[in-house]
Amino acid sequence: MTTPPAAPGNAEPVTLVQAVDAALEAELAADPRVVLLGEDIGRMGGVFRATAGLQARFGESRVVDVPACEAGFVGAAVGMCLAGLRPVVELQFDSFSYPAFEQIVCHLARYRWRTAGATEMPAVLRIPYGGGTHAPELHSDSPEALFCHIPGLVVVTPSSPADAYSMLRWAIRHPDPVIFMEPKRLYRSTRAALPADPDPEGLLRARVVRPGTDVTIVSYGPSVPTCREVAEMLAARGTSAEILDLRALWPLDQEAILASVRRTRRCVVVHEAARSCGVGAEVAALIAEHAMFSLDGPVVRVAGLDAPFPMFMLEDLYLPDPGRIVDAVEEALR
Amino acid sequence: MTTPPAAPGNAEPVTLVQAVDAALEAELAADPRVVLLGEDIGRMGGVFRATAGLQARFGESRVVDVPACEAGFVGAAVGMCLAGLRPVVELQFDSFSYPAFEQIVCHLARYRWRTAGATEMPAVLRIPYGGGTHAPELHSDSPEALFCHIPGLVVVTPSSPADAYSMLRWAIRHPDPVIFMEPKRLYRSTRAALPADPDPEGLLRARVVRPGTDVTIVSYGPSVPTCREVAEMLAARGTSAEILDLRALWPLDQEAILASVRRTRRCVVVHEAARSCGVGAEVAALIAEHAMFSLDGPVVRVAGLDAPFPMFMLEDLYLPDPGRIVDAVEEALR
Amino acid sequence: MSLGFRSVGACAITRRATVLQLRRSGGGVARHGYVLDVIGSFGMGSGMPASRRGTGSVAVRAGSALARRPADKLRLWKMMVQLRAYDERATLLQRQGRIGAYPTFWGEEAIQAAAVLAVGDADWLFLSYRQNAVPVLRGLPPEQAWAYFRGDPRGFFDPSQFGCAPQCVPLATHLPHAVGWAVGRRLQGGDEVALAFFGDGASSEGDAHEAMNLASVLRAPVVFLCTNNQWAISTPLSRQAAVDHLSARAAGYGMPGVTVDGYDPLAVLGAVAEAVDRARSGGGPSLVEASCYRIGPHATADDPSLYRDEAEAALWREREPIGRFERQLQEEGHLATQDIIEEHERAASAMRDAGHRLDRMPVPTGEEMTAHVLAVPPPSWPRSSAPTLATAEQ
Amino acid sequence: MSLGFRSVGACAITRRATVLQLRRSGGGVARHGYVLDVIGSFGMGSGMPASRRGTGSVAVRAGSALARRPADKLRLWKMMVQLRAYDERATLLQRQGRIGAYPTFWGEEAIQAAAVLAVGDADWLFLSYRQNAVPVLRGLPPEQAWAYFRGDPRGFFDPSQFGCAPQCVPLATHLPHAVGWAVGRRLQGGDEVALAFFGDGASSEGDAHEAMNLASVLRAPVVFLCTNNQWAISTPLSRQAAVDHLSARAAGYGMPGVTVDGYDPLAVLGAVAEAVDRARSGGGPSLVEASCYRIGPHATADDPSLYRDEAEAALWREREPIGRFERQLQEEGHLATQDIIEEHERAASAMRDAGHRLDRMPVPTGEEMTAHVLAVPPPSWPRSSAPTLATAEQ
Ligand SMILES: Cc1ncc(C[n+]2csc(CCOP(=O)(O)OP(=O)(O)O)c2C)c(N)n1
Ligand SMILES: Cc1ncc(C[n+]2csc(CCOP(=O)(O)OP(=O)(O)O)c2C)c(N)n1
Ligand SMILES: [Mg+2]
Ligand SMILES: [Mg+2]
Repeated sequence: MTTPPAAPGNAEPVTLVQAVDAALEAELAADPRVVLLGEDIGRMGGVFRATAGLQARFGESRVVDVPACEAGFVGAAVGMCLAGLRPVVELQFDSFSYPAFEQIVCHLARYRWRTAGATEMPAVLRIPYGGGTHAPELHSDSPEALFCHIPGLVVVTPSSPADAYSMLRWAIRHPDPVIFMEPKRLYRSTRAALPADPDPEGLLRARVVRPGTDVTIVSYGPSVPTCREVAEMLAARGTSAEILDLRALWPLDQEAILASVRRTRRCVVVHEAARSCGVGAEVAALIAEHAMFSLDGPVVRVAGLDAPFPMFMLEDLYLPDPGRIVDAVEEALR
Repeated sequence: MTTPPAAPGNAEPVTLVQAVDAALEAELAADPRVVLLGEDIGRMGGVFRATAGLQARFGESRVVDVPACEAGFVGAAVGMCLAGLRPVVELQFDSFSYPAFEQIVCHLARYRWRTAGATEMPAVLRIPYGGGTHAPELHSDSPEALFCHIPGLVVVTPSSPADAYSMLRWAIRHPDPVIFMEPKRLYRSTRAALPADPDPEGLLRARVVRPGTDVTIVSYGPSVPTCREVAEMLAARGTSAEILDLRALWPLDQEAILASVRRTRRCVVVHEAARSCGVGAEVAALIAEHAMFSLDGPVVRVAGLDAPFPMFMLEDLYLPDPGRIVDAVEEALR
Repeated sequence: MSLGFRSVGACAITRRATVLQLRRSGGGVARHGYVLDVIGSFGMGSGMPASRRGTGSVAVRAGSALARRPADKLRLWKMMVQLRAYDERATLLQRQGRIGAYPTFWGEEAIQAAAVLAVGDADWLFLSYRQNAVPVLRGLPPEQAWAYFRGDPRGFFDPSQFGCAPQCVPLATHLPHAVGWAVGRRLQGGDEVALAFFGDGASSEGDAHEAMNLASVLRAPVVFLCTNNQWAISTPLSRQAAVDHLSARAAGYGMPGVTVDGYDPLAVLGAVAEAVDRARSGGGPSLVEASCYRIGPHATADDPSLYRDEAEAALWREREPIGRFERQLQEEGHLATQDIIEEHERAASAMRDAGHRLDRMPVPTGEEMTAHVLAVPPPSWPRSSAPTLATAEQ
Repeated sequence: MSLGFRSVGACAITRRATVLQLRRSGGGVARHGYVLDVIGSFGMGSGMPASRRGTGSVAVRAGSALARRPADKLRLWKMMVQLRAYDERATLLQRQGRIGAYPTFWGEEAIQAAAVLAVGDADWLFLSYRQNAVPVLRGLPPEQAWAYFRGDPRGFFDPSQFGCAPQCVPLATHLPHAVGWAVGRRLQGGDEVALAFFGDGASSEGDAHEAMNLASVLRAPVVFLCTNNQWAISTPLSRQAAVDHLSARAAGYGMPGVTVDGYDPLAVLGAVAEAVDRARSGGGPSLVEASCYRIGPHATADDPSLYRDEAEAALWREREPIGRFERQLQEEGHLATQDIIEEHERAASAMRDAGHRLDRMPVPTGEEMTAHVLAVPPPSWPRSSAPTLATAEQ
């Protein structure tokens, strides 16, 4: 009924949200145990069209529209895992993961442990997150650090269509619960060809987006393109910045982070989530514990404010922008 | 019907949970807008007896037993704030804050902001937390870092009866929402006299539990007595440890932390919550950003595992114990 | 400029078996329009699945029993016209890029206006996003309501000034607020009632249940008003609940539940007024379901043709409440055609002016991101100098 | 050693007006004990507040209609005796400090045993903490169930081995699991049914609502079995809900709801079996409420005298299901006094042996804290060498 999702290996470049759709389609086709659950994901194809065409192809019992009850359907996904399925749940927006928080923390994250490994929870929770889309209140949150603090969850986020495709396919096949944070600001910002043959091993490793020698800028998801932009600006001024895209927020690719900062001896961490106890704090703490004496400058964080994500007229002031990142790099280089 | 709560200024030493009861009683008596809400807080006086005797004295409409609906009654507390009351909510155990998470994040923390400052949310959520009590599954969590990551909340935790009393009275009078984390392991571990005249200004500042010169051990809540024990052990070996009790987890007393570590040049952070993106990460990140070059050793974190709080036969292995803390201090001193 | 209203001239109701069944009351010329079938009777009727049996217990109210004084009727009508003008202007502002995505409530004016009229001045209203114009009925300048949709914190207002909680984005989460507010007022000796709007989609959320149960246990003076417009974005009622009428939930809380025709302002007014009276006099909470159909898209960004037959929506559009109420008022001799035209023009022009004022509102500053988060900001924050933004004053 | 049972010898029921009203069926000697009053009749009766009106629509089932084959009855009785022996041994183990706090279910054996008998072997049971012995009825060694209360991860088991989800600590949160499991099995071509236990306290949680609504929309084969024992720790039913019978909630989901006497095993069996049949044959979910009274404390650490009149509990203790069922089986000629004594002794001694095996279980190692958290632990974790702890084998 809608634009057919891009096929894997198709040379046609696709957007990040189309890559999500294509990954879902590929896994639905590959494994009858894969089931999608979510509000408005069926006929409508999701508010972002990330599931466009899937119910038409796979039917109402594999692409399941659910009532507005996030705890209920995340809980149902836990039950589906018990029944041997591999549910992929769409939470419509970042903030609508909060009503499902108890189910995520108490069950999704602990069921394997609670059954001494006898039960797998191969569910994926897809959460479109972050700001920059002129969205209403509570549609621009970045809750990823909350999930990183919850033992038993894997938390990942792509920053490109190719990664979105490969990482989502990987996540659906992964035996542990994966919180799959989708940077909604990047849903339609660029197009790229989908990888024919994604490397499953590498997907939990940080990716060097751009190599550099003077400073390491650690980031992920929606801030990665901004950091790349900053790297260009810095290059013009003669500073060589290495951009590291974490991809996995839990577990962190500690080796990659430490290796890079030991080389560049400077580090800036960039994300749009609130600063306190964010992923940036964990990266800085990792460095403070294991690489402090390799550094020639402070670890500087560029983050959202410790204030609610603002009404959208102000969001550009809230989001880490090139200016703030450049300032931070200067601070780190001092 | 039960033991009368200790009166303020009473020389009789009381336990931490009695101090909570006394603080609630004092505020209920002082301000008719103070209302208590919670499961089993009335006749029974709460599962920990933290509200013993209060319904008998203040009646059923000020000490309100509620059905088992954490989102519902935390939401009701938000509504009570709108009506000009000052609700104090007991969440029976740490993990039972999770069902109220959406209400806390979306409303309690944001209502003042959402009404451009016209509305105050002077609610207190009392959350008994942490392990070490041989409790059933999901009765030993330490979710404080989650709340520190949520803009709009003040997060505090006492580590002694005197602080519990003063800080709770302060929290109830504070105009912003306060997450009041009560270290349940310490509820009955010691007794102390209640301060006649608590200093409201100092309560958001870190407290030097024991001054020292060789290493700063930053901790809070249930781990503070363990750290004090460690300090004795270290003193016997000739190492002088300064113990800092944070008291406020958000906002952090940045000045106190930085001043202490700049002096001792070594730092260990101790808490029992999971390590990743915990309060320890924030403390370490603060140091990595502002005091890195004052340090002569890595910032070492002693924390819970990134694993669910274990079944209680294993909890002593999970909890930061003197041995692990001493090891960390040695690491920091290397 | 169009007159800004799309009242339906002829009473061209086709009897249809879809989503919500309406029929003429008494078989003659409809006075107050349409009353819902007694639910038990069509619940048991032809072709209804067995699972629908549960709805038999739902009480039903006939709109015709609830005539009011002409002055009240005219007031009600004017409020509806004002809401319509606001909604149509807002939709236009969105199309012109002057505000962001906007959730139209076109067709739900009867429910909103009647509810506001049914409560007292000191009673509070708890709103979902789709009741964003309700504070305007209580004095909030329309441009301030629109500022919200422009992503401007000046859209925030002081709830106590208008007796309206701010529109609530996470579904059903404001229902516990209504309960707490009502209990809180009672504790302070007040006799105020809280009225909380929510939708059919919101009814599936845990918070809706917890709030209704908590209210019933505490006998809180709350009216739960469900706008059952049959759709939650793309999700039809049949995928939201296994009952046709959400008022069937009331019995499970030991509270009265009633379903009324949401396009009949007097029916809504009567049901809500009765529930408000009961709440105020200590009779506890009630659930009123106003059945209707979401005639417009979910919001301006939504394309309903992706998921529903827009011909169905078109049929429902003919049943919209304003034209029907005007016909009725004309038949009763309270209103002339000229009055109708003038009132719509007056309302439309007031909204046009408000739109101009919106354009002249200054851009907010970055300070406002942190200014009002905490009464006592931490020492590390820059102190804000911005004053409270209670209302937009130009 | 006591025989380990406290069956009540004489049928000394006093008619009382408190919490749950019971009366003799037919006025003569009770055969199957007691049936609940038709709820509508006492709901409307003397002194009931108006808010209770809503309960009039609750269906009622008479236990007497549900006689079964003698073999089934004896099996049911033996299961109840086994549960009693487990529960009393567990209470003893707790007093002796061999396990930690323990939530006794003394008096709820009829509900648990009947439910297990009513489902098929492939059906799954979703449990709250108070059904901790239910997996034992399906083969879990009692010492493994107790290991859980000793704080030993060896108390964890493989759900698929026993068709039982692990006991769930956060109230009502396992109800959505039952729905997802049932839908998932159906999707894979199975015809299994999920049966989920929950309490009157749990019924107030949002998850209970979301699960029941979701199940009804998806027509999931789920039986929601509410043990309404009138207490949630110290909170009486009157403070938990404004209805006397939680089965009144069913109508709001378009599902059948029924209340049975939870002390009458055949009544529970009949109601649950009917609901299971309906679920299996595509008729969707049901809500069965088993009314009873929490005779014991909430858990061993609880002192109910703080919040309730224990004389009331003592009266209910006389109505406990095992003695009553034994009397009935004796009257029907299926059981002799000697059989009763022997069965209780056998069960008690099996549990005593299990207690000894518990004492011999090795202490768990620290590795088990991380061993089973993730199938793919991060590289920074020490790989665990511990095998899966599916069952405790000694
Ligand atoms: C907790 C939560 N989950 C999901 C959403 C996304 N969402 C916005 S509107 C909507 C549908 C609501 O439908 P209904 O309650 O019937 O109100 P209506 O839009 O018809 O006025 C959904 C699912 C939300 N706002 N909050
Ligand atoms: C979400 C949640 N909130 C609170 C608790 C604490 N709690 C444990 S048992 C209980 C009462 C439950 O009563 P009920 O559902 O009637 O079950 P019963 O104990 O009578 O078997 C409460 C409030 C909990 N376990 N989970
Ligand atoms: Mg709707
Ligand atoms: Mg109970």
